[in-house]
Amino acid sequence: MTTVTPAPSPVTLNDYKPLFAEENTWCAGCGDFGILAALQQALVQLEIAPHRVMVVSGIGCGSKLPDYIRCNGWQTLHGRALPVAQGFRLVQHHMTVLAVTGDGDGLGEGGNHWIHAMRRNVNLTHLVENNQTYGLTKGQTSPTSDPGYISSTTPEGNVEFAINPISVALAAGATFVARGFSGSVKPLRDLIAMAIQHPGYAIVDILQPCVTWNRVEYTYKWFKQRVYDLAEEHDPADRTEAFRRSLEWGDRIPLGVFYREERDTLDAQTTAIQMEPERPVALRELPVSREQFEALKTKLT
Amino acid sequence: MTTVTPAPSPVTLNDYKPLFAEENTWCAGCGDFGILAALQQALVQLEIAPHRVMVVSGIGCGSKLPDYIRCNGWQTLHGRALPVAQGFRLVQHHMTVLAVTGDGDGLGEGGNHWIHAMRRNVNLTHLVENNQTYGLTKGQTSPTSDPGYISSTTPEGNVEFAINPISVALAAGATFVARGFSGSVKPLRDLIAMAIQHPGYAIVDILQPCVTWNRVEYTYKWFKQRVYDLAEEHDPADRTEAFRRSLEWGDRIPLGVFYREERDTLDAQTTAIQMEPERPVALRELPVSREQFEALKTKLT
Amino acid sequence: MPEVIYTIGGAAGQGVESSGAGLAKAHVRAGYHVFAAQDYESRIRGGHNFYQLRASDEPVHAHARHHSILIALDDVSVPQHVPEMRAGGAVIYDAGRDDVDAGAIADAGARAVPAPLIEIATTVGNDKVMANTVALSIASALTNFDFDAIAQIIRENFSRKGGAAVEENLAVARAGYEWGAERVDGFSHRLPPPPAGNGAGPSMLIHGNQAVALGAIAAGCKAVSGYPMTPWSTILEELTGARDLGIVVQQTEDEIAAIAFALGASWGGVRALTGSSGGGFALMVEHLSLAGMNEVPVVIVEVQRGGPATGLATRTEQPDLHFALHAGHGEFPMIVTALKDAVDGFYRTARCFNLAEQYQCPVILLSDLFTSNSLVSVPTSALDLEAVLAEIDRGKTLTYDAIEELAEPYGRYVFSEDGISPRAVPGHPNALVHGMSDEHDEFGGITEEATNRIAMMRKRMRKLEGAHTQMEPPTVYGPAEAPVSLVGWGGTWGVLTEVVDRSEGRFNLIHYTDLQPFPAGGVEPLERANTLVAVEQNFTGQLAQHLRAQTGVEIPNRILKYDGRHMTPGWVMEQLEEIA
Amino acid sequence: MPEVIYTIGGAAGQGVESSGAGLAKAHVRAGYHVFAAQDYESRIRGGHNFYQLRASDEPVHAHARHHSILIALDDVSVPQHVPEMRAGGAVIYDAGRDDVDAGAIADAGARAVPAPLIEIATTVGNDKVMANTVALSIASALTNFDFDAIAQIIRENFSRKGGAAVEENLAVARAGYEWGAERVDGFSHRLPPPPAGNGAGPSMLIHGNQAVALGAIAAGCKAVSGYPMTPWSTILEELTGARDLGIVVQQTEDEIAAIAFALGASWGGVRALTGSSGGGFALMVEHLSLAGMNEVPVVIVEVQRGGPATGLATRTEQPDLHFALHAGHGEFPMIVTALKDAVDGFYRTARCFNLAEQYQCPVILLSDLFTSNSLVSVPTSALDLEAVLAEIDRGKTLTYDAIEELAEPYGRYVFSEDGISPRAVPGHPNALVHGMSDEHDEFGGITEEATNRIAMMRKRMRKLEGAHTQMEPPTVYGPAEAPVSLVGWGGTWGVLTEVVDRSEGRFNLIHYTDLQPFPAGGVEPLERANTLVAVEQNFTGQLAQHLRAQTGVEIPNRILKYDGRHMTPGWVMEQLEEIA
Ligand SMILES: Cc1ncc(C[n+]2csc(CCOP(=O)(O)OP(=O)(O)O)c2C)c(N)n1
Ligand SMILES: Cc1ncc(C[n+]2csc(CCOP(=O)(O)OP(=O)(O)O)c2C)c(N)n1
Ligand code: SF4
Ligand code: SF4
Ligand SMILES: [Mg+2]
Ligand SMILES: [Mg+2]
Repeated sequence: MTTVTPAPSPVTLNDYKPLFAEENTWCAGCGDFGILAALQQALVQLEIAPHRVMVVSGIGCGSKLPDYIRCNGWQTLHGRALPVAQGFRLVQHHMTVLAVTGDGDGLGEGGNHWIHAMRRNVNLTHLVENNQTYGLTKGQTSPTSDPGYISSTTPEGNVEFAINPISVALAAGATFVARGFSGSVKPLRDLIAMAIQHPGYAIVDILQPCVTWNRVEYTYKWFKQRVYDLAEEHDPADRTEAFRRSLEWGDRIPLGVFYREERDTLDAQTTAIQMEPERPVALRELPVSREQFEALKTKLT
Repeated sequence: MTTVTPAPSPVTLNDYKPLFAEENTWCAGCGDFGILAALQQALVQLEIAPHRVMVVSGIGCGSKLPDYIRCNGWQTLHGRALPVAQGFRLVQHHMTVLAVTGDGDGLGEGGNHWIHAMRRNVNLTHLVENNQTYGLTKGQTSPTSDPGYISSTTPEGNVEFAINPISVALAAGATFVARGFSGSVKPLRDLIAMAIQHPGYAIVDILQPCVTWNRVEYTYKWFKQRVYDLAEEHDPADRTEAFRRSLEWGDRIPLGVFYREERDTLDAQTTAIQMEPERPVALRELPVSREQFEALKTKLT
Repeated sequence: MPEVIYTIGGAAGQGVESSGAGLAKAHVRAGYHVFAAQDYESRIRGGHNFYQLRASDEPVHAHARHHSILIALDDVSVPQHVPEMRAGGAVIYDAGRDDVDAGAIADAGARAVPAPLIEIATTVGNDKVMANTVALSIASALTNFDFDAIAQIIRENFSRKGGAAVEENLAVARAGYEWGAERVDGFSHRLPPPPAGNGAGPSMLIHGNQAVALGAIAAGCKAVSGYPMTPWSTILEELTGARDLGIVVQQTEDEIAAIAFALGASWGGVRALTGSSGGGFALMVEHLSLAGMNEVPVVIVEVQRGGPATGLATRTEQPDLHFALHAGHGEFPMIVTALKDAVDGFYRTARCFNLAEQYQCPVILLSDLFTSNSLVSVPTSALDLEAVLAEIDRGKTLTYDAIEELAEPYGRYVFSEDGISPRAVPGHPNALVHGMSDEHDEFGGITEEATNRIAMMRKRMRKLEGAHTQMEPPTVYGPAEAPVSLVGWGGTWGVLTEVVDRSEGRFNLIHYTDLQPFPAGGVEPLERANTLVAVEQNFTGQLAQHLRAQTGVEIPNRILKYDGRHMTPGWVMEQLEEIA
Repeated sequence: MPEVIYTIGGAAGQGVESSGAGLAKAHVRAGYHVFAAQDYESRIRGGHNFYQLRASDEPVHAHARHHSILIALDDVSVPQHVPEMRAGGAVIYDAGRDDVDAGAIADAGARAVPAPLIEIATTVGNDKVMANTVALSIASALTNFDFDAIAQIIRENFSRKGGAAVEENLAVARAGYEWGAERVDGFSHRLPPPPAGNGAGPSMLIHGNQAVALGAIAAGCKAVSGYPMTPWSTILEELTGARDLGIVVQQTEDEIAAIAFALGASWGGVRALTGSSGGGFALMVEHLSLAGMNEVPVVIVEVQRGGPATGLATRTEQPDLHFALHAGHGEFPMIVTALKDAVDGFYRTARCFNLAEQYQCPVILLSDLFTSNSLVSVPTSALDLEAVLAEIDRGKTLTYDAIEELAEPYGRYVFSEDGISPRAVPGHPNALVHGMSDEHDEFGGITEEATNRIAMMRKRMRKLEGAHTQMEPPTVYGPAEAPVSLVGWGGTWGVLTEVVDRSEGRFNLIHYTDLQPFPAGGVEPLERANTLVAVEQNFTGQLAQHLRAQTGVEIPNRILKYDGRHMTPGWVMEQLEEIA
């Protein structure tokens, strides 16, 4: 019953092009295009077929991504991609699961799910399309907007301290913590590929220019002048050092893997999954056996 | 109109004893008693009169605290003490505002409010009654329960990584971060007093034995054998060092102030408050002036 | 109905619940019908709790505010419960206490039984914690309950502490029983012999939440997510105990995550359940709308308690009917049903999973605190796995075998006559499962186009027409021509049927379980009735309002209880006297 | 009613909205009555948006699906809107385009006006972004609109870019106007002269959300908290712009925090407002129950949009009536009211604050996307601050002066005949303000005691009796004896009154605004009516259902629109022909 027709092999970029060509609604030049391309390329590079992939998103410009990639996908509610993705993963633990969220979406509205997903270490990849603004609702200040950001809700400039997704991820127990830039697709592709391969919760905070609402700073040019690659200077096994690096922002902005650790995933510790690890829960028979059920009742006699 | 009868002076502990003696419903020996005592003593030590104090709590054993102290107080909803307290503070910025939450309450259900309150730096004191369990609902695993904790929802032991309130607070931008122990009331009193005096969001994570549900570890004895005072070994101006210290847990558990920083509070940056800082918004006249209103309409002509 | 009502009163932490549970189990084992209800406060220690146990030779389905025997472990029990004593009942308390007003007991027409509880516990045994055991044994002797049944439970409960503990407890119990047996003279509340027919098979003692959990297990539920909240928590805890049956159980950070996890799991292809009580359910309502839009089956159990806000956290009420019926923004199909009692809860839960998958929509199961934690004895055969399995219907769920056969490109939301589109389990190359929570086309892609929007709204809402045909009309219990018809819903079934039984033909009951879509046949019993009286455990008479909206029938009389205490048959009868 | 309808169609980012707004403002300045509606998609760039402007010498309150002049900036405009052209209308587009089917325009009975938009923009000016200005000027010439009014707006809009920019734009506009003026021959859609009486005072162009914001400001609201969500966001943004009036405005991390902030601020003593659209409102409902329990005044604006889930994020609907009426777990008093249009929204918002403080409970104000963002011209005098100030009533709010006089120990929840207890502003030694969200006694302390519970439930719910007397009965518009009565609510007021106006006595309108508690006098107009037809912007006819529940009257006919497009008078007339 669970034989699956093998995927077309080798997997090509074309396999990830939407079948029913939805018109793409992103603004020309939007950083989301780079993220989409990097994700598609990473999946091809890892030779994962589209039907083995599930992309769950929230609501926002970036969260329209599932409409632009051909694989299983669900755009859910603003802020809720992570818990939906986790629920899915637990019953389909053979699939590659991605949660794709905006900064407002994933770290604002969905902030609680985020900190708890990290400590829970569910095996999925979390891509944060971090454009430091609420793009789809017209550029209001987001939790990652830097102080001074001017918008309709902060006409004199934002006064709140910005969330630093890297520092918080390190504190909350994420086991793979990286930052990419949508303007450099290849390194981003490689980071996403590493994140997918990481056993456990992996976050890639992706700096993403919003060409419509964020025109002063955080442009492609602004970022290109500042980003540098951590790889050579930093040992991703050291959590405290990673924290120190995470505080770097401004003239120099580090990209790459800040931290990586192997810790048991939630899959690995979930009884139901481990009873029959070779068959995802969703593909098992529905009913319990008569004996099992009678035993439960007997406990109550 | 806003003359306020002066408070009875000097302020004594008796002023903080509930007027309509509610019966205390905490279990005998509960760590919440120590927290209540430390808070009352801190307020007396700072000579703050009860009517100048507002205590907002969530729901849980510890969140019944407002019923046991004589001052302004509101027990709200599970997880929601922080946003209620912030809203209150902004219109009553002369009052001493405390948010009192459980670990499940403040860091589980209310986790999103927590991370955003920290970056917003509203001037209030957050006491976390951290008993590492859901006391009031009968001892289920909480976000701060260590791996291995056995409860009705984790009969084979908790498998999730515990939230470390200190690390997360450091990452999210809290400006005063401390840990106390309800079994040592005097040092706790002093920490709470410092937190109240700190201009900005101040968190005191309070290790609190739950004598009913947490009987194996995290008892008074267990803690007493492990806790030590940070003060002499640590410079609270160094965020990265504070992060390193926050990771210490097990044989040695640091108490005291991990981190302290002065940053503009939200009050200080809120236009409405700063227009007339000597008079809280709640005590100002209700209506706008005719001129102000006509000006708004003229913008639309 | 000859019955004995035992009530044990004491502070939280004094062992009220465990004593009561032991006594109840002993009576079930001995072949009696049992109903046991708990009354407790929102605190972990102290306060006043009580446990009430009715034992009879006929089925019992409600609790009562009367006591044949009161075991008073704290100082609140006597003043609070003595006025409720049945004539000739007995009040057992430790002889060493000086706070008990024996005169008041006599005035209430009951017998004061100061007993050497601590003395026996500390002399025959050597720990005063056994005082409860002494009291139970004395009570058993008074009611003529068989000592062997008590002994059997003691053996079971203490076996893991070793033989010495068993023997010590047995000795204490025996001493208590003997002390009591010497004092039965003139005591009239004696148990009849256990009913003979009840020996057909073993019986169990089960509460509503356990029944719901068993129903979910029987129906093949494979994913459960939730956050603790009284009185829902024990469903989560019972199912946690069943993880070794292959059920993924996840405690989440909050209720929003709880329902989101369930929807994710359902999208993954399994039957998923979540739940809470009112306040936690309130946090889930945005996701009901998501489940409606993206046609994701899910079962949500809402175990009601006293509101609003934190309200009466450990007390019962039915205040969330309207909220549940209309929960969620926008318009989408949703099914709402309420359970009557534990046995009904078992089958109804299983049915909820079928409905959820058949109509690919959220299904809300309403329960209430009283039903969730009161225990009733039922034969184990009453919860029949085979009956559930025979009914399992996953609707248009496409497992891989079916997907293998797909000829056309798969679209998750293809239009169909009944509004239901085949739902593929993801992971197969022939069917990529794609859906967006914006309005979407047949393939799940976003579109704002008006014609598609209209067609999609109609498609989704059309599912209610199918569901409508499966909804159960109200049950009419009692004589069809009764001059007065009570109208109730959900967990008041036990009480109200007992009222009808006692009424000698004066009342019948029109009882609703399926509430949305409103069942065909939902109005006729109302129209046929003489005088209608709505009886609800809330302030505003929500069922009555719902019936008016659905049927136009107005119910002029209301008996409403909203003090957090469950209604008793006696109380309802009294209220009815005033009306009818 | 001689009127001209301009429609500008183009992609997001092509300046459709700013062009339309300029043209609308110019017409208002010139003394016309204007109504302008926007239609846009849930995306930031691209797609097809349009802006429609009706200008007339009589008041206009609705949009239409007809166009006197269509300015087609993108390739969707012609195929989509040409079939809707009024006879003899004109379609203006750039002469350089080859995708426009002039034949189709002629077939629709309209005139194709290929115009040198880009040519003039780049030769007279030197930037093709001015093509829109050219098009607007040509349109103005065709309709005989005064060039000076256009020129004035151009001066204002470009003054901050410097004199050269102003001159360049003026030159371009003048060239366009002249080009158009040469082609007016035989064009019949000409503006009448502006109405004389309309010069009594300046008029403004205002949308529903601005009116709500102004109402809140006038009422003395001092705390606003919210999270962005279409179509609520502009209320938050308008109020952000008013922080220098002493209003604390806070963007929060989510909608749960938004309402919690508002409740905290209200507890602090100020008038507080929050709001959202359906999905965000769904996250607030647990706090409605808290506000109900602890008797905290708060105003929640729910600006409805197309659901369910993310639904039609930028399109209109009225799908949340039932949800709002029954939102929150447990039972508590709550007031629900819906605004009719911008002017009504101004006064109604202010009234919400009075009701919230008088009854110390949550008040929900329902609006909808269409009303929230369509612009209407009104004299500035129509929004009268003095009238609002004269009505301000803080109920039993105790400021420090009153607290100073308190003789007895203060209890926040003392029992009273009307159910309302004096509410002290905290900070004064004579009144510590203490409340618990568990059931509590008169001093706010937790108690589970049954008698107190019953009294507290009655006290809280009794407030609805007072509120009930203040609720407005439905407005009956049009001839009392009309053979057909339309039944509507909220933001469809403008459209439906226009239908009545056009119907020559065949229809009247029974229009509801106050929905809960249900107003006295709510049933009589229904009973007096001949044929009833509910007209709603949703799928299930929620008002009709609500009326049946409240009054027993069933409305047999329904005109329902749920495609996200607002109904137009013409469409409603068409539907009515089929029924009546
Ligand atoms: C519960 C809820 N609140 C608010 C919204 C409105 N909303 C839609 S997108 C969005 C912000 C998106 O910002 P972000 O997540 O950063 O994504 P971006 O558009 O920048 O990619 C908001 C607030 C919503 N859909 N649901
Ligand atoms: C929305 C909501 N969810 C769940 C609950 C149930 N609840 C009450 S107290 C509590 C846990 C309390 O744990 P914690 O916050 O750690 O406080 P403690 O009792 O340990 O002091 C829970 C889950 C609730 N009241 N409201
Ligand atoms: S608004 Fe910004 S984030 Fe959204 S699509 Fe445009 S550029 Fe991208
Ligand atoms: S259960 Fe634990 S936390 Fe709650 S009162 Fe008892 S000891 Fe304290
Ligand atoms: Mg963003
Ligand atoms: Mg706790």
